[in-house]
Amino acid sequence: MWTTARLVAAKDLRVERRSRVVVNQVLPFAALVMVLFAFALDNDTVLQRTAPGLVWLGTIFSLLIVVQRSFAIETADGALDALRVAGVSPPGIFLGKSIALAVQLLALEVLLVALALLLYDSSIDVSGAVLLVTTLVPATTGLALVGTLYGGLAAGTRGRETLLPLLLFPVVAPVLIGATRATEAAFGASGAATSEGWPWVGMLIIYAATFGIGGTAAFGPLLEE
Amino acid sequence: MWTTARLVAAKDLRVERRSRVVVNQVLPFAALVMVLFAFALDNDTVLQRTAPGLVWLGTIFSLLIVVQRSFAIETADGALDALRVAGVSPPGIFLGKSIALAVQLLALEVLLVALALLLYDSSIDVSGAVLLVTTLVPATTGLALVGTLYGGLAAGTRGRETLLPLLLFPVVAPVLIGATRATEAAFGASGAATSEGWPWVGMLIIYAATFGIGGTAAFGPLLEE
Amino acid sequence: MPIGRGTSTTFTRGLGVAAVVSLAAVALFGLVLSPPDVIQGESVRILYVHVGTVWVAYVAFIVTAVSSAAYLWRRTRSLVWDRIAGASAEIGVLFMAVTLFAGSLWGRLSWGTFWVWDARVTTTAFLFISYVGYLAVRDLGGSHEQRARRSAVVALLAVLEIPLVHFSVRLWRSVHQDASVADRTTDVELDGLMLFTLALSTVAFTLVYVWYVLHRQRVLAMEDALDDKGLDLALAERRSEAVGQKGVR
Amino acid sequence: MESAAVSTGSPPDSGRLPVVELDDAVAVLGSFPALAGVTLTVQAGEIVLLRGPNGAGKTTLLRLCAGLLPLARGTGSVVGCDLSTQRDVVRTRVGLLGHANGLYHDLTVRENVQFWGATVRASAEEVDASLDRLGLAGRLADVVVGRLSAGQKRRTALACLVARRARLWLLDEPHAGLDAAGRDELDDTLRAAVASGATVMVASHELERAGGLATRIVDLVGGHVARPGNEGS
Amino acid sequence: MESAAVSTGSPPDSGRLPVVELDDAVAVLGSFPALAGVTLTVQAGEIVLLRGPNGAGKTTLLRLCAGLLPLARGTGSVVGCDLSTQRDVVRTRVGLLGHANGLYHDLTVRENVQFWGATVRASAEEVDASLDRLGLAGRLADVVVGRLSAGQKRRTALACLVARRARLWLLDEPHAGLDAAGRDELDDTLRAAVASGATVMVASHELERAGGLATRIVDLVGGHVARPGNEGS
Ligand code: HEM
Ligand SMILES: Nc1ncnc2c1ncn2[C@@H]1O[C@H](COP(=O)(O)OP(=O)(O)OP(=O)(O)O)[C@@H](O)[C@H]1O
Ligand SMILES: Nc1ncnc2c1ncn2[C@@H]1O[C@H](COP(=O)(O)OP(=O)(O)OP(=O)(O)O)[C@@H](O)[C@H]1O
Ligand SMILES: [Mg+2]
Ligand SMILES: [Mg+2]
Repeated sequence: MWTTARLVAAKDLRVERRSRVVVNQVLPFAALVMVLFAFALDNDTVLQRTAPGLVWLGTIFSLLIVVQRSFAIETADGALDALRVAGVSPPGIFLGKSIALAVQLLALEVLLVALALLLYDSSIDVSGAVLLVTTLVPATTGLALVGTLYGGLAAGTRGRETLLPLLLFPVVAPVLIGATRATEAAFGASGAATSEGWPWVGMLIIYAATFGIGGTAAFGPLLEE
Repeated sequence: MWTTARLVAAKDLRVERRSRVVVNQVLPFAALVMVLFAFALDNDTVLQRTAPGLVWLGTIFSLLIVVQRSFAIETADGALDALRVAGVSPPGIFLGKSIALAVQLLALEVLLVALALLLYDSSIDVSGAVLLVTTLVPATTGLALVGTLYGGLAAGTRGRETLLPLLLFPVVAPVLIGATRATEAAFGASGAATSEGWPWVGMLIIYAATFGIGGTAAFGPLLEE
Repeated sequence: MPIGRGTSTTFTRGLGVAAVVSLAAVALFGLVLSPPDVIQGESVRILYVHVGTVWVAYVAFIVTAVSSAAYLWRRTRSLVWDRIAGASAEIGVLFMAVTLFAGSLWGRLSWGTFWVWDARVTTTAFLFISYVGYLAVRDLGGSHEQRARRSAVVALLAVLEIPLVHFSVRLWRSVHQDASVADRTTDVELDGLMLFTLALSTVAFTLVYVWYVLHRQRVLAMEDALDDKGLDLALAERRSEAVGQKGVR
Repeated sequence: MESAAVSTGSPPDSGRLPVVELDDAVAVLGSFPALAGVTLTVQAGEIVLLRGPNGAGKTTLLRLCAGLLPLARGTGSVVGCDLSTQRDVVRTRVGLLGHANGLYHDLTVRENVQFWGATVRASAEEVDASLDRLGLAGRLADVVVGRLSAGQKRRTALACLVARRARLWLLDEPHAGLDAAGRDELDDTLRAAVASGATVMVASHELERAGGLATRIVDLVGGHVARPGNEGS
Repeated sequence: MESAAVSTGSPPDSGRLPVVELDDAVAVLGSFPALAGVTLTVQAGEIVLLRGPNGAGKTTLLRLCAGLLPLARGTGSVVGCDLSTQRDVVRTRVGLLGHANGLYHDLTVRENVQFWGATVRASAEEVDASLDRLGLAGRLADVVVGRLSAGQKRRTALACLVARRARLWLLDEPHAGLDAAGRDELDDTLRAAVASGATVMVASHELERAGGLATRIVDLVGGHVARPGNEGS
């Protein structure tokens, strides 16, 4: 299973290194999202208060694109069928694609956070930074796992673009809330204290664990059809 | 030219009626965007102030998806090449696809406005409603035209998903500004008077006209490549 | 432009010298001779870089648009126009970056933050992004004509954003009136020497601009020529590819 | 040897100007010269079979003739229009069937053919005729293309081409996926097209099929013409 | 008559259990019964050619045998696993080449073959061997698949299949797009596969080619077997 996972992850990341779609497309997209938000809201105090929320909104929008891309690779030329008959263990595929996804998301979030600190001139202290990093890891993992799971679910069906946002957004709402609150604490936005952040991190970890286990079990049946 | 335009528009709309991608995918997506905003910003006064901006942000995000979809139809099975050799007049294609796009966008905006009034309990009076409607038309036309133009430019190329947001977002900024201001006036958000809206409508009309003419002229050379 | 010869001529050499000298002069006047501003204090010295570069960047983008139009117009169609457009846009983007940089430094000093969502600041950012996109379109690959046609269209649309930037202060009910007020007041209260320095910096940057465009456009011409050279080799290889071989081996 | 092509390639009645005339034409994909100097003349009414190993440049040649690729070197004219200056005109006069079918998968077979027919103002009868030619008149006419089998898709693509009534037909492996019946229908279609004044260039590996039909066989190798072929060879 | 298939269909040495055994199998696409009761038995070491008009159900049959489609009616087993209950196991033992190539267009030819090879822990030598088999060893091995010609893509897909070393090979029009040389290489490949104990089912319209290779020809029409065919027919 883990060999498969490594194999698939390596493949996805190599495809990305070749096509540079995430780097050249999703990153600018996410950046523009942030700028546009700021533009539409055009009010500093609001922006500072909402910066954390915007970071995670940006992430989730990008997640949508990255997941679609991640399965477009498989369905473009019928490779998914090939995978399904190749006897590759579905859990392996699931974990592999999740890993690749997580790596790409992480790069994205770092950029967004940086932008938020710069553009919305939020500020952050050491303990905040620690909290922020510990937030990013479980949040990203969770998003990557959910994304892969529902991406796989949607991939087979005809109106996949139809399904994906519908399925994904409601499910990631907890991450949005949890990560936002934690980040607010880290940024000290709207007067939140750093300590307030940790419970949320706990929640994110539980979330990630749940989908890690659930997804690994459920992905096989999903690929069936 | 206009016969071609009617032909292409009819084709695109029929494809949409069959596949229902915009209705089933983009509409819920846009709706979710609005809801997510409400989540991320959870603060009524802020929401009311920013509702107009959010409506148009939602529209512009959806525009991106709809444009990509509109040209995915053409490139999926190489139909674009077929069109190019079929001797169909490029201006015809441009206008046709723009019309189809505008129709779909309009449906979208109506939904978003409705949601804004509902979710962010903004309010609107008669004169405001009139202003709003007169805003929607030129704004939508402008967006559809720009979207088609850049969609066509990106369609052939490899990193098309890369390019589209990069090119599109800066250029639609004026619409974002103008439409937002006009809508604010219509909603009477942040104490703007309805009368303040009309100059912006004028600007939107100029914008649409510019891209209508420019695009019709430029689309040929673009497809030529 | 045949390959082998350098891209500089006596004229461009003279131009280069003039540019360097005038830049030195700007430094002298800007940093030493010109007085501090009543409102801005010493930080006003940033103005000379900030505004000088912006205006030259505007000029660069307009040149790009004009030569793009010249390319699209059948009668004057020639890749020379395309190369000028490309070169001009490149340095335009460079100057715009400087404007943004100097501006945000200035912002730190006078507004206390690097970035505010002032209309002009933001629209400037958009203008900048647009031309980054323009450059991206230029190296999409494909034939030279393809590159020229695509990018020309983008250039003609992107240039429309300049008036937007210029009038943004009025267009946009900004929450940061103070910024654009600052813009105006400093304008008004520039004393003679400051005005002169501003003019001087504008001239200096213009010289740099012309110098760069002349060189760059020639370099581009050589690159295109080089592509054709490479094609000759590739052609020979391709034609020999097949002889006596079966299948695609 | 290419120059020879012009002479040997042209049929007796060289009075009319040729439909396709390429002189040392070069076409570049990315940085790769997929066509490395092709010299070829095709007269009106010919059915030229392009033959050659995978990667020889058949597809590239057809796309060049369709005006979809710029001419990197050399000169060429198609249906009387210059390939360097009038590619937009060329495009309006040729019909191309590539490796891809160029169909709208959400529309039915009939709707697809109607759309392409409409681009040349074809009447409803003509549309039905082209459907009938490719044996799509029955139940299939109203099935959504996305659900069809590979061969049925190919037939639909051919029907669209027929409905478009081009002067120069460029077909890239039209046999791919067609069953025996479909191949006969294809042959009839091409004969009918030539009879009505069209000219045809076919790239194919089905030599047994296409060979019988072709008035001339041109061998492409490594991006150039290895054997221009003579009339009726 | 289907029931007859079982008897006539099975080769003399009916001792070993068959690789494919379908009894009145029905498969539904959407609401359309693309397979309407197929009864068929394939013994180990056979090369079965599936023949039939467009839309007959060849692709559907192959996908059913690959475990990609559920069995709507009837019973069936492939490589000893029941199609109703053990489709996941079936999938791990067959290799399928569909109408689509199933390649990653952003990776090079070699990278694609390596990936599929790695799924069965194939060594570097085996990967090179499969590249060589399909004549992809040279310059092409390091070209990005997206840039290849149609036939070169098809070759790559075949190389990936070879690298996967399946027990049952299911090929859907493998000849499509291949040049003469490629078709010879394909024949050699299939013979070698059978020699190494694999079983092959090929759907194809290239009867001249595939016919010579096949040990048995099965005619599909309208979703059922018209003629199960006998050994060596
Ligand atoms: C990142 C921040 C900034 C950006 C992107 C920016 C951008 C621009 C642009 C594009 C112009 C040219 C306007 C035109 O003539 O069309 C300009 C001019 C000017 N800017 Fe800035 N600016 C920034 C910050 C500042 C700051 C902090 C100040 C001073 C407090 C300032 C003072 C001026 C002045 C005095 C002019 C010339 C007068 C005028 O044309 O309005 N700018 N700036
Ligand atoms: N960017 C590139 N780099 C290297 N080689 C390339 C590139 N683009 C195309 N090629 C090569 O150019 C050739 C394209 O030839 P073309 O598609 O016309 O072949 P074909 O004769 O149609 O072959 P087939 O019979 O397989 O369809 C192929 O050999 C391909 O490998
Ligand atoms: N949803 C549907 N509605 C109607 N008919 C359908 C639907 N889905 C599939 N079909 C039909 O089912 C058949 C599928 O057959 P299949 O693809 O197996 O044909 P095939 O033998 O592979 O043909 P080819 O030789 O063209 O590849 C086709 O006739 C197709 O029209
Ligand atoms: Mg080809
Ligand atoms: Mg089939």
